[in-house]
Amino acid sequence: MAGSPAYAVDLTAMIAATMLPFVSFLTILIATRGRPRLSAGLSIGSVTISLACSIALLALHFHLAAPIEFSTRLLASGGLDIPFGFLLDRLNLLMIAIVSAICFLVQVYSLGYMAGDPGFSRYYGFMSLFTWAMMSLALSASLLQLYFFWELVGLSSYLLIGFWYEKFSATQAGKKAFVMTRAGDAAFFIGLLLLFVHTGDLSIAHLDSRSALSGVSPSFLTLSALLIFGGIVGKSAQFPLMTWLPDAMEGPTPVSALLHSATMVAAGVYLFARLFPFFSMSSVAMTVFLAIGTISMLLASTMAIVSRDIKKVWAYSTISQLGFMIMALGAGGYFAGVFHLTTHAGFKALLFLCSGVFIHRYETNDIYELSRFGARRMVIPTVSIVLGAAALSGLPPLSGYFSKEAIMGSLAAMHNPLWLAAGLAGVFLTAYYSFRVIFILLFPRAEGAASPPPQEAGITAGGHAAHESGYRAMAWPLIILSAVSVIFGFFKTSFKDFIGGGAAAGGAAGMEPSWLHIAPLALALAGVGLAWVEFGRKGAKQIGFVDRMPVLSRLFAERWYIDRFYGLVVEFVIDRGISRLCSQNDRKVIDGSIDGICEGTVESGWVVAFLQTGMIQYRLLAILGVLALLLLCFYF
Amino acid sequence: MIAPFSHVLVVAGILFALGAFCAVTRRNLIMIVLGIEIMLNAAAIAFVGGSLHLDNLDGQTFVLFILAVAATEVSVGLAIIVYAFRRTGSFDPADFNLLR
Amino acid sequence: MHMEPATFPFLSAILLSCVVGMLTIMVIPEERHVLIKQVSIFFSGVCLLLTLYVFFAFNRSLGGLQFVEQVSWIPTLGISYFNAVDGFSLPNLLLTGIVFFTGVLTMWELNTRVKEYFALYFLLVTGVFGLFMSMDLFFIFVWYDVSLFPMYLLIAIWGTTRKEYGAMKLTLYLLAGSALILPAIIFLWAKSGLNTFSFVSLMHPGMFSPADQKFAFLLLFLGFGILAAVWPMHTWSPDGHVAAPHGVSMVHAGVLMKIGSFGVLRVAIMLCPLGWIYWAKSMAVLAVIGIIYGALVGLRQTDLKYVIGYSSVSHMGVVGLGLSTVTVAGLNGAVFQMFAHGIMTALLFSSVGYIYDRTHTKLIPELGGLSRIMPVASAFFILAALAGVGLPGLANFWGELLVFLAAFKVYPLFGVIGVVTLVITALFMLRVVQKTFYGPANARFAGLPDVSPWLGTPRIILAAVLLILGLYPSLLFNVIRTASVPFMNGLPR
Amino acid sequence: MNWITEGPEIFYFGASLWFLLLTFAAPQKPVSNGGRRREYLSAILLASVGILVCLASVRAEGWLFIRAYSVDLFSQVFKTLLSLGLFLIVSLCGSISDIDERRHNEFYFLLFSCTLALMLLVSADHLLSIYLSLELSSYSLYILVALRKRRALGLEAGIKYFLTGSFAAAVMLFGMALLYSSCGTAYLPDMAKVLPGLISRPTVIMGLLFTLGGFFFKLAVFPFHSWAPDAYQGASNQVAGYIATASKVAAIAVVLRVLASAGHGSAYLVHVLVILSVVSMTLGNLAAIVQKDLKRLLAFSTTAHSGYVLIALLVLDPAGYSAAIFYALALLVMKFTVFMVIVELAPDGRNLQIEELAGLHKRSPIMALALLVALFSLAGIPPTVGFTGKFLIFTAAIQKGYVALVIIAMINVVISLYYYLLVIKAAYLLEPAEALPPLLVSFPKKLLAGFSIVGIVVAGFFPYWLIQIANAAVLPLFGGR
Repeated sequence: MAGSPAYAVDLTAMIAATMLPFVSFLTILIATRGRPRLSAGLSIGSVTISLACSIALLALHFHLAAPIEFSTRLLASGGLDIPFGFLLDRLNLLMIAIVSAICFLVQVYSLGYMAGDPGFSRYYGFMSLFTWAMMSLALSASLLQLYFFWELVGLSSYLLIGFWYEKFSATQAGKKAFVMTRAGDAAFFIGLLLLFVHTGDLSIAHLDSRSALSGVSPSFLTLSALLIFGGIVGKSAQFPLMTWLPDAMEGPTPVSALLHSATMVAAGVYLFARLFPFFSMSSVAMTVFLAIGTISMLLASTMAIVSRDIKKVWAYSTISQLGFMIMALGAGGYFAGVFHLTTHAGFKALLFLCSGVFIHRYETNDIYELSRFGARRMVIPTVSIVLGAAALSGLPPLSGYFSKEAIMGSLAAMHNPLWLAAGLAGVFLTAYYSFRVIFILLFPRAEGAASPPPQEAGITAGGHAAHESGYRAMAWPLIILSAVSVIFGFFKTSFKDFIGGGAAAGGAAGMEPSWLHIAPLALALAGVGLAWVEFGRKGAKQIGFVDRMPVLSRLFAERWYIDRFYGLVVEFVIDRGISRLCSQNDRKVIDGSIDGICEGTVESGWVVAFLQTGMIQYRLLAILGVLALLLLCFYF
Repeated sequence: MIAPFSHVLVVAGILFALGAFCAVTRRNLIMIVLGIEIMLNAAAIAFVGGSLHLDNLDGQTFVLFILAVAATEVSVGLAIIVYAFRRTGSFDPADFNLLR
Repeated sequence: MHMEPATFPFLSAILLSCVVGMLTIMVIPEERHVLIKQVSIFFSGVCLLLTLYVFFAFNRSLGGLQFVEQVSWIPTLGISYFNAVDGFSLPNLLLTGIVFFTGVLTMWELNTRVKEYFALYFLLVTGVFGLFMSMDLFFIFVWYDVSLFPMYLLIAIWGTTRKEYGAMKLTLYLLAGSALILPAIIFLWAKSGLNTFSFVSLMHPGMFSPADQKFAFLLLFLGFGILAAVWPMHTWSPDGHVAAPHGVSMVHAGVLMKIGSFGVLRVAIMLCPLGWIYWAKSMAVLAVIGIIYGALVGLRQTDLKYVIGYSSVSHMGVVGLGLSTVTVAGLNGAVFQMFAHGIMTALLFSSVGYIYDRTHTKLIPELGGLSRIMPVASAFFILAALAGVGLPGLANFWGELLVFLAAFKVYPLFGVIGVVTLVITALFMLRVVQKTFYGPANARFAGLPDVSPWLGTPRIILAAVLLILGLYPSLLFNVIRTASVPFMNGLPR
Repeated sequence: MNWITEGPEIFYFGASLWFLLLTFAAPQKPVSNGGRRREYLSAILLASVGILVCLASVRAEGWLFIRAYSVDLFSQVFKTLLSLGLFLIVSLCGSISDIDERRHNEFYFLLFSCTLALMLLVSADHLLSIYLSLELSSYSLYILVALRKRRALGLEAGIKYFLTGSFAAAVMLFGMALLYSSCGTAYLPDMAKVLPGLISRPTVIMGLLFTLGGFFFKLAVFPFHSWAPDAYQGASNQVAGYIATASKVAAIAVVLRVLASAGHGSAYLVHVLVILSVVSMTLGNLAAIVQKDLKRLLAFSTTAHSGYVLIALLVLDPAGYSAAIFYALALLVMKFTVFMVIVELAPDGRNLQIEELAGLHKRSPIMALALLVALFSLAGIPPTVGFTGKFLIFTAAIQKGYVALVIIAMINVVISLYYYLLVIKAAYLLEPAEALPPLLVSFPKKLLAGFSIVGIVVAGFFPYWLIQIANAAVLPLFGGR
């Protein structure tokens, strides 16, 4: 198929979109570390080309009928044939567009945010690494290739979270993120190998065709689906591997916006969507996924209610929204899940970037402090953050409203009304916690008088100027993303056509009862209202209802003690338990016995040597004795 | 009457054992040498007996040489032992324990 | 088996350049350090170039034995000087060339007893090269021992922590291994009745009875297994790593441990395939214990080199698991993993060496914040640690992938355990990285120079190899396959 | 009769006579340095000519004394080795300060006559000639040991050596009497014909065992080894070197000859040899671990090496015997090299403690290297002659099915490596308490050391020529005539 010119164009575009960031990554790390401006230029240049290629591909193949696959054999070793290539269908056309667009915006934004950081070049190097890995992940033709880049995405996440490596908490968070996602990935890897061993082919197109797996036993299918889902749980920070994501907020804010909200964590959901036909072959697995999505969504929402750290609120909200997506997909709502993925990428990136502006300016993450410092005076971010929060809460006419509605639609199609109830509760909580933040930010309740913008004196003139120019670089992405959040929802229908045509399995959608249009909206409004009562209105004490219940608030603040539990497991079971046991065994038993044998040999040497020092006649006796013994042997 | 060869061997064996006993038990260097001489003589008896038994002269030749060698042995041995006695004043084998 | 005679004795030329290098070093006066080092670099460079030539000139479509050189040595016992490379030995040969060269470069700053060091180092490597290219059991044993005994002096004289203990332990352990190998080799020779030690003549299915194969395989596996740090015969390896000077640690972990696994493959498996099949399950159990045990013990170590040492135990367990699967994929993965692990540990030790030479400590609690002080030097270590974690894009991933894949087919449970251990490996590797390189810069080490391009050369080479193979593994797999596929096809079932 | 056949014996007889005459002519007062030098030069000249004579007669064949004495390739090869051993040891006697100056002529006389006796021994084909030459060599050695200037050590060693030796000789003699009377002959070739039929008789077994005991004494095999540590420690360094090299070579030869004639067909004898071999090497190696005195350590290692040699002998076939011959050569070279280093390091003739080796690598790199190579060779590490010798022994043993025995031997090799490494550690690792001056090694000694190193390595790596000689030398024992 490589002959026709159209394919050649596609291939070139895809290679350019994926490989250029890699080239820039290598160049930055090897050659241009000492020149921050050049590095940033390289990185942004490459991501611009990626974006252009992605959009070109999207435009070219907007009415793509059948997936296009390019593959070459990367590795063939007896009995094992690992193809490597590109798969192009509507889903990943969409994905690469989202990824490259947000990468582009965030990298531009970072010009301002990261200005003056000593690791500026390194930052852009890692950003390029991420872009490469994420774009390649989206375009992967086989599950193994996807895993390959899946891990690399994890690597860039590790490096970027721990970017400020002199901060202990940052490095700790990076390590935690890597290890926890790795735990999920181990399951993914096992599932992948299992699948390979039984089917002999990991090509995504192959796995998604029902005919290919018809001969495989259902229980096996369920098992491998569950294992692969383990990877999704890790990457998308679902229950029970959810706690790394809030910690990951230790990284620079643009990183949180890019990796830990819009794209990388969405890779899990993307994988779900990618293998949707495969997963949907096992109804048991789908139910499990649905349950996990629901649990994560609710738990994370409760955590978000009590957090004072603005980034952490958005982080919890990310988990919760990802939970929504998983729920949607688990309920068979392919379109709803992917649609929410898209809209969420936009408004969540927006939220983070806005918060980043505040944090960059006031150097604190605490909502109350930000509010007291007068964050609301920065107009563009404030407007944008309100828009973003509204989109997150699912208020019309913003994009979030449409995608939430779609999700509720697919949940409603389930037999068990419990899922829908949980979803609706989630909608309420989402609206509540997002507007809690907004109202706190908008209506400062200073203990004293309105405090002046702080630290004005502390910032030198040059630094201030840098902030100002940086502010402009940071503002544009906000405006673009806000616009997207506002407009995108109206393209629901065409989006549905685009996506729905792309996937073979549409899932259940359609017969939605009319009250479904109203219920989510009503609940979202109720959430906003409660937030208004507690935080917004004049005289409100800005104490949430949960805060009045110490037990509950403690439980939520401690993240339901999940983290504590893992800490204990790692410390007591692994570190002080098995690992210590093994070390002791190594030193005492194995080394001990070897050393013991050696010492015994030397000791016996002393004995033997001592026997040689006696009187001469003992030796004569020994000669006689041994001869006599040997002769005796003869008679036996 | 002619003693059977096995009796000769038994006598030689007993003599050998006596010599060995002497060499092993007596705490005097000279007596050890004497014990060894007795062992040599036991061998000589066995040789003579064998020679007669087989009607072969090799055994007799052996005895002649054993006598000569035994004489050499005594001279070399006594030379060393006496020299040692002059230095240490002792014939007790237990006193020679420098080497360890 | 196809045999392609050599037009020019390249393999002997490799050995000869080592020996000539050693002799040249021995005649240079001790005081002329720089000259000695330059000569060492020259001769090791020649070796590297020759191995590279052999590697790329190896005909991948033909396979079999190539560059064959054979000279009768002791005809009465059927011993011949028989050198050749096949798909199994070629990667190891290249590995030796690379580690040898980079090991010489790493020791550029040595200034005590330089002459003796490099002379012994060359002798050591001569043995390693010889072992990988030899096709005669007698010579395999000779080279095996030649590559071991310089270790004692190298560690005991130039080493660091508990060096005499480590050196003695290592030497005795490994010689104990050879105590099992030599009888087994002679046993095979005697049982064949052909009066030949030639590997090619002995490697015929049905040459040895099943009972003989089981017996000989056990001896050979235990003997070579000691060198491959098979659990529970592994404790010499961390102690030895820690005690050895950096260049020697590189060769030791990078190449010497491969001799063990290579010996298991070449001698034990290829000559006693029935024994292999019989013992495979036990091998797998030991290997899996090694994988998880190494990682768990590594978790508690506070000495950088101990950490690497125990991670090596774990990684060599992966090799062992691959060898025990009795599949093509397993063999391929194991040989690939040998190569990848060799390069990776060489890189780790080389980096630790640089750091130790500056800070004079390799205790993790005393270090910290090195990334701020020497970012490039740290980056190399971190890269290697990531390779050790099995990150895609770096060479180790492919080896582990194939091994676990093969293990899943044969021993699903062991495969699961192996994969789960990757998480623990990640935990302890990243912990080390965090504690050593991250955090606020340590005032004690402020002002220490970062690695200069010249001193960084060995690490650049090693890192580049890791990366190239991580992205283009076929470079190696194409070679390994030429040996593994025919071998497995010829296996009696 | 062709004179060349007995050339070596006649030559060495003449040489010892020459020194005997010199003892009468020697002045009674202490001689000047020149006098000592002259004796040394004449000794080394005679010893080197002796090698040539042996080489010239290497192809000779013949009999003497109504076949009690046979000259064949086997004996001639061993004679060449013995002459080589003597030459090497004499070359170490340049500054022999541990023997009274007035006794130098006697010293050389005894050395040459002992060599003569050993040469007779390797050719002896009759129990009587074996006995006589054995005793002759033993008496020379007793006196050589006792001749040391450090009298307390020398005399004690002499007494112990003498008593154990005479005791063993008496045992051997009794055994010979039993053998003779059972077989009806004292010719080894004739005994070889009768013995297989009689081998299960108690008297024959007893006789064989006792007879071998005498040879095992020479070889320092358990339980006849107990003199070795004391004799090595008590004798002067050169004499200890002589016992360790030339005397061992001859002992291997005579055991070989006797076993080749007598050993076939007795499983019991093989078992005894297996037991003795295992116990010898284990015991020797264990005891050597804890020694502080280098010579005493070497004595115990000698016992261990005798254990290895016994493995070669007990397979009772040509491959084993030729391996034993090869190993004899290997032992000669290796042990000599170590003693050369000892002599160089202790010019005043004292006993060398292991820790005194400290700093050797700095004081004299070539001597340190020679010691290193020799010890690794003793430990059996390739590519040295010691390894090749062990390899030949093990191939012979495994071909006969003694796999377990070989594994035990290999484990012993590992144990032995431990104490060799301790010595190497002392030479290469330890630094002396106070700085010692560099060792002044004369050029000939350097040359000798160089030759030893090259010899050990080359003979180990290119052994084929030597193996062929060893194979050829074995042939006469198996009806080569």
